[in-house]
Amino acid sequence: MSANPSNYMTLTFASRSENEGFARVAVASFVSQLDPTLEELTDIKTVVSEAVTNAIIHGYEDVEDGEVTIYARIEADMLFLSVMDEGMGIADLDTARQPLYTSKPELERSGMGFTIMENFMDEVEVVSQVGKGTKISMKKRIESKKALYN
Amino acid sequence: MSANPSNYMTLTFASRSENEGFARVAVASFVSQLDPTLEELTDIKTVVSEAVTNAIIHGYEDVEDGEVTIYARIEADMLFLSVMDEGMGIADLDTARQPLYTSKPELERSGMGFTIMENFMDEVEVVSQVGKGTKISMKKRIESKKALYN
Amino acid sequence: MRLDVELQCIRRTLIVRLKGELDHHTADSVRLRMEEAIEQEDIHDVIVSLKQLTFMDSSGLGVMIGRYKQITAKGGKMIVCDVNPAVHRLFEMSGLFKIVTLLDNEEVALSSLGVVS
Amino acid sequence: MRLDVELQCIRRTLIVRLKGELDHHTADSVRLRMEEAIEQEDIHDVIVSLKQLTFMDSSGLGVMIGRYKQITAKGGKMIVCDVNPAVHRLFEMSGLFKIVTLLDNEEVALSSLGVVS
Ligand SMILES: Nc1ncnc2c1ncn2[C@@H]1O[C@H](COP(=O)(O)OP(=O)(O)O)[C@@H](O)[C@H]1O
Ligand SMILES: Nc1ncnc2c1ncn2[C@@H]1O[C@H](COP(=O)(O)OP(=O)(O)O)[C@@H](O)[C@H]1O
Repeated sequence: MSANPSNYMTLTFASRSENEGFARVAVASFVSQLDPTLEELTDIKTVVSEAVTNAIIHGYEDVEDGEVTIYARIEADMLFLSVMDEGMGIADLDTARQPLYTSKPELERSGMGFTIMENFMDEVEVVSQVGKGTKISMKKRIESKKALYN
Repeated sequence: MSANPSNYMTLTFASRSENEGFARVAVASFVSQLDPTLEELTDIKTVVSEAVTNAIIHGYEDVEDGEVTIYARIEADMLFLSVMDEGMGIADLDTARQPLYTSKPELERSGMGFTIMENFMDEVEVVSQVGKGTKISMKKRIESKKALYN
Repeated sequence: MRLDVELQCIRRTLIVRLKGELDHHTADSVRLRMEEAIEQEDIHDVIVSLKQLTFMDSSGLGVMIGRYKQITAKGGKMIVCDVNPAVHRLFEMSGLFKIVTLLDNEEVALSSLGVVS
Repeated sequence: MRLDVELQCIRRTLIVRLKGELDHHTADSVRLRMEEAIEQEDIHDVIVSLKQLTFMDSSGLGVMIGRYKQITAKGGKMIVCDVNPAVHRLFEMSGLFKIVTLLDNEEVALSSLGVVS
């Protein structure tokens, strides 16, 4: 039942908001083989939700024919997670990553997406090119519940 | 909340048995936007489990560096589901699809995988090439719970 | 993934109970339902109960901030209650807990507003 | 995805309670635990309780058929109880319900074997 090194999955889906919940569940189910705590699992679901939502509303501006790709890999107790879109990209990354900054206040965005990703993951790297798309690559060490009880 | 026509997802993962449960959960979560009954959801989970297990133990003979791909598409109330591997393929499809036939009795296989897929789905098509791999394509109409209550 | 919104008025206080998952996909319907209810002339304060909320992300924060602005523009207050630890962390991270009052449960929230239920 | 196997012996009857998901991934451990227990000289019959089984596929059928053969080779019986509708359909489809006795619950199964618990 224990996780051997290097299991992975790639998930691609239409840029539709009804897939946000599905994406969270899929990643959480994949990560559950690391036996994460409930808090870790919630963190990961939240991070997936933030990145996928951003791809859908910012990357593709709510047009449903785009594609969002999630890549997840487990190596020992490390989770590597990326979320990619081929949408409009981000011109100014420094501004975008600032807490409370949002380019869409009219949609009642809170501007907290990147801040949440940075708080819940150990590392967050953003690569983006205007007109080409955005890739968020993240890492998180999972403190297995097993370690607590054994 | 209702499912517009043509939402889809593609899921690729390592041919490891610990991914069987994950694959079931991911597909079930995707399909849940059609608001299936519990029985329909269980049928679909079972079918995913059968096809993915076959890819892993027959297609790749339990070698973990293969890849299994699931493609799911929703069009109105129809679910289109395929499970693919690039494993050893099936030489004699007619024999393989017979109830209780298994090429691996020593692993206590029941030989019921294909029969279950055929029973739980409306259509099952198998395309396989020895040395190239196998693709199972299935269809199922989901009788939405909504239809029952509205 | 679904979200149910339950609305109840007690005197001039609107109680909103959110049940399910609050994300970008469900945020719109929550916003619309709450917006409309808060617009009612006799509504002065809002209590949002998150007791049965199973998931929330920053899209949910956006809805909360939006409703906070709406009710304070009317001179009212917004109280959020039954906040689970995960949602609590989001409130802290965004600074929302500094402007919105967080209380244990509906009863405490109601009596803090001077409403006897 | 996990599966727990609980074993209990009452007289010469082995009770096996499966909890969780029985698929190809978990089948091996179930097979090994049951095989070993059935091999014990004083075990004559087996009752398998599926009350807390949340998922089963044809890999589970394989394990059941294997254990059925093992216990009948010893001259014993296998009874499966608390079978949910989904698993029941699998048993029907495979013809397993013709050879394995399906009963409502452990109590009924025990008394059908003449064991008073
Ligand atoms: N995938 C993306 N594609 C294009 N722009 C993005 C993407 N992700 C984030 N952004 C930009 O970064 C800004 C900040 O993102 P975030 O912190 O998640 O806040 P919010 O989503 O609430 O606006 C967004 O407003 C948007 O301008
Ligand atoms: N993906 C696959 N790749 C290669 N062979 C397969 C595949 N799926 C099924 N088979 C062949 O078809 C047979 C019947 O499959 P199935 O009905 O699922 O029974 P079982 O898995 O219990 O053997 C298998 O024993 C195997 O020989």
